[in-house]
Amino acid sequence: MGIAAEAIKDFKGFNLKNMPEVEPLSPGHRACQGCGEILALRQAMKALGNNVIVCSSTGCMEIVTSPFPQTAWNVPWIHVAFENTSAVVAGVEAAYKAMNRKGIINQPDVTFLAYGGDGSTADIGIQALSGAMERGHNFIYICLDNEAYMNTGIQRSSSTPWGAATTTSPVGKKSKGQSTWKKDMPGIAVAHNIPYVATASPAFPVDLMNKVKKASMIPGPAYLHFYSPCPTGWRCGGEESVAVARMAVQSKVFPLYEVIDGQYVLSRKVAKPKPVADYLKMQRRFRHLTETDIQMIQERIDADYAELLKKCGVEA
Amino acid sequence: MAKETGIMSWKELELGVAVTKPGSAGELRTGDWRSMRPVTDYDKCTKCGQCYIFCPDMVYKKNAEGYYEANLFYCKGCGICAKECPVSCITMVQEGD
Amino acid sequence: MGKRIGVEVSIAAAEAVALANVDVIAAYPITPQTHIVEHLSELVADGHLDAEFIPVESEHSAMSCCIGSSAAGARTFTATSSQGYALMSEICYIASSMRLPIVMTVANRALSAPISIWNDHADLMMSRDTGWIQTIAENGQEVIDLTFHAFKVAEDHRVLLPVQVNLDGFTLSHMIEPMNMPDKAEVDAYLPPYKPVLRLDPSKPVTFGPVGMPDIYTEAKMAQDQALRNSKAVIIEAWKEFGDKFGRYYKPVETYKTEDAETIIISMGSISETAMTAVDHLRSQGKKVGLARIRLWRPFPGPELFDAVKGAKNLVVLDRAMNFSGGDSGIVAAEVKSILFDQNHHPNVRNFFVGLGGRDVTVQNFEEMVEKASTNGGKPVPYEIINVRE
Amino acid sequence: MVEIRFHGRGGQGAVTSAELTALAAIGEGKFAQAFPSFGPERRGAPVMAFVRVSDTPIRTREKVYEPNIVIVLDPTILKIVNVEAGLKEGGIVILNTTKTAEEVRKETGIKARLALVDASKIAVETMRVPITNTTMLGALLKATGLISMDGLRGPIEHRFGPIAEKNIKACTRAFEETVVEG
Repeated sequence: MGIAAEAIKDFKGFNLKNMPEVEPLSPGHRACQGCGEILALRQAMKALGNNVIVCSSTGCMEIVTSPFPQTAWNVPWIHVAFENTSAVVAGVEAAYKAMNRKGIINQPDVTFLAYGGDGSTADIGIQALSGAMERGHNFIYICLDNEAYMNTGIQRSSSTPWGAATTTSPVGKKSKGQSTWKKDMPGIAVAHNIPYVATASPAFPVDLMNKVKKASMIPGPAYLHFYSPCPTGWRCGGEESVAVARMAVQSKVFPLYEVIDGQYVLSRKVAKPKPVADYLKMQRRFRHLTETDIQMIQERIDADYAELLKKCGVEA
Repeated sequence: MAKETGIMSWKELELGVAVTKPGSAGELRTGDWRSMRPVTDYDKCTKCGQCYIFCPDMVYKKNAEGYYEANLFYCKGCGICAKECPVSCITMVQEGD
Repeated sequence: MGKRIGVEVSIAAAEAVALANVDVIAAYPITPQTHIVEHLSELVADGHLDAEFIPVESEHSAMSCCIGSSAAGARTFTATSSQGYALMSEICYIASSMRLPIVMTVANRALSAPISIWNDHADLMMSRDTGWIQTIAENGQEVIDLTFHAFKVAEDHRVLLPVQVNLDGFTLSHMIEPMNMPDKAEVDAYLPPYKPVLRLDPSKPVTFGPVGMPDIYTEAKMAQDQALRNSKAVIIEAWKEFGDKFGRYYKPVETYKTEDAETIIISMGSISETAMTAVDHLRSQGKKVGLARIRLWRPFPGPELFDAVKGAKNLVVLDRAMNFSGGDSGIVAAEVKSILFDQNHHPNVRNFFVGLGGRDVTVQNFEEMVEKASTNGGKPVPYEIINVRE
Repeated sequence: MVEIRFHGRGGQGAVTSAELTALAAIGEGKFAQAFPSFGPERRGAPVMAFVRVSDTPIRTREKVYEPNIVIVLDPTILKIVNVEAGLKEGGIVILNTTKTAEEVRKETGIKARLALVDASKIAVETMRVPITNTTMLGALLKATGLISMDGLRGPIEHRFGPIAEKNIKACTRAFEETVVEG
């Protein structure tokens, strides 16, 4: 049994009827109405509880939780810059390791969490993240993927899906929006041979919280990729956040899986997948796409999902 | 009061402008953002907890009988709870003047 | 008492950091700083130093790790140089703004392009306004002593700012020379364990690095500026205590034969020793020449420097980094002229750029500069680059 | 103050020679500096290293332009570098060579006093490697008396650990075999 499997073998899991009451992230934060990103972060924090140190990259989740003189954080939290949160958390983790060993403190059970958006994770911060994962620090990294730079006004990132309109991948006579396919960040994390990688969605809160809790129990780096709907940037109603997130899973656009000690495990098989078109039409960032475009996306999604099923050893 | 509003002398700042009162954002009435407000029909409610776990603003809290009550001090009126409620017991109603 | 050792100055710097019982080191190799972090990693590997050595993937991450570590409450060190400093500089501003007592050794080196691994003060001058306390060593002994002093000052609750100890790359970092390395007990008596005021601790949650809107940013910068200004008294006090304990006394500005000097050279770093030899030589010819050396660069010791040079008719001000202001003065000269203006004092100031990108600075160069300064009749002239080929 | 310039090829130990010389002097209570010529040279390229030794504190950071002593670790260097450049009046050039003083003068035009030793042979025979750094220090001892064998022992032991004895042996043998012009 690998170290991750060993660490989580007795884990029981959360259930909806009996959620922990703890809210390390307090209300009063300034996220948009219906923000799916802070919803995912809130669920994650509930799973982690209070014995945690949080390192935030620059982004929506930093700006909406920390305007001076208030903080929405009930746990220690630090923001330094955009691209370096993985390095900051590495420093915090190393400091705790050294100070515990030297008897300066006696706090061996603290969890170290770093989070950033998709721009922070897949673009500007990928080097620091890669370094921290490669060095094996004991931390959890959460990518809150809302598929563009939302904090600065909806610019494209390498995690923006093909065809999405953003302010720097606009639709025009010669453009259909984003011209590249979404970067496979979880795949990049897996390539670092870390003990735990998982994808999760706030539309499936128990699954998300279980994965966060497991990540905290496993020694070494854990990478979690959260689908984080942004009604403002995706141009859908605030009340739609959870529905879009659910549809993303049901249409195979955002499959839920874990990679435990390098072994892929499908979290839920999409038995009767909804058409990708149903997902796309919920968001006005895709409204310019033609049927041919959508068909091409559907084929790509089908192929990626088939590949994932193969990795998970599940029959199509 | 100065410390709550942030209008303060440089001499009053904590080291590096740190904030030493955890969760102090809880003082902010984000309910002011709302134009629609959720109303729960407890006759229909099954205490399933979906409204609680899907609320981005930690508005819902379980009461003594197990029902989830909305704290409108924070509710921004996004309507996720109404949309997600499996028995449609929450409705969004227009805020009055 | 310590013991007399002969060792490369970079190795001595690392040994001093180890004697300071540092908890976390995060560093990336860059010439000519590399030997410092190599030796620290050896000390950790051999069990001589109980610390976490984080071999980060960039200098940007080195400083970021240091911020995390220092904010967590650990005594934290890194070292860098040149391009490495340029890469981490974004985060250096944040370290001082967050009031984190990180100590960093900078083996000073020129900036690209063309790429030059050799010594000048381009990185020091680039970093001068990052809010860090900055001291500059003249020799290996000072590198050791300033390292202990750096931790002492940085962690003082009246200061709580990061400190950068500068040493000339190669000309000092790669020099083998005799030094006195203090005993562990002596260092422990001078440098108490670090006690953070605020730290990342789940039992007492603090939010570090919040958003500062326009109604507080000005106050934040005022508080930071005051902290740097107030640090000078503590810096001087810590040098006094160091002298009383170790017998080596330091000041923000060091003078050599300035009492009756008509011409005073103002310099920084290890070339000051060459300057002293030039002073001796010129004195033997009956020329009244002296030297003022800036050891504390930030906070800038304006009054101390003025006191040191106010008696001279001619000032030879050395700049060791090319700055592209389009004006008539290098950075050091501009600082010096600013003090003189404030004091309504008008000596003849000659500004020379020397030792760029490892160009050797010789005794003869100093003699030429002194000669030029004392014979141009006091009329203002723009800076001059020494030894530049036409 | 005595100033020394070492010539060698990258990887041959010119820098180590310079370091050991300074360390020996410091160990004997003197003041000394040792530093390489800070270039991008890699293994095989001609390199230099410098040493200053003095009874009083050394207060200069200039490069060494006018050495009292020049030491050449590799005989082939003589063909490509003017090793006598800047040598002070009365200075000495210490060479690793199989040749006689006359042959050397004829081939290189060196006018200064010479000290000669076949260091490569000694190094190979004693240590099985043609690395002449410690060997040439034996020649330095013999030719100048600037440092002592006792003073060198500590730095060599510290530097070479288990192979220190072989190095000391090579050094001692070079001391014996070096021919110094009167």
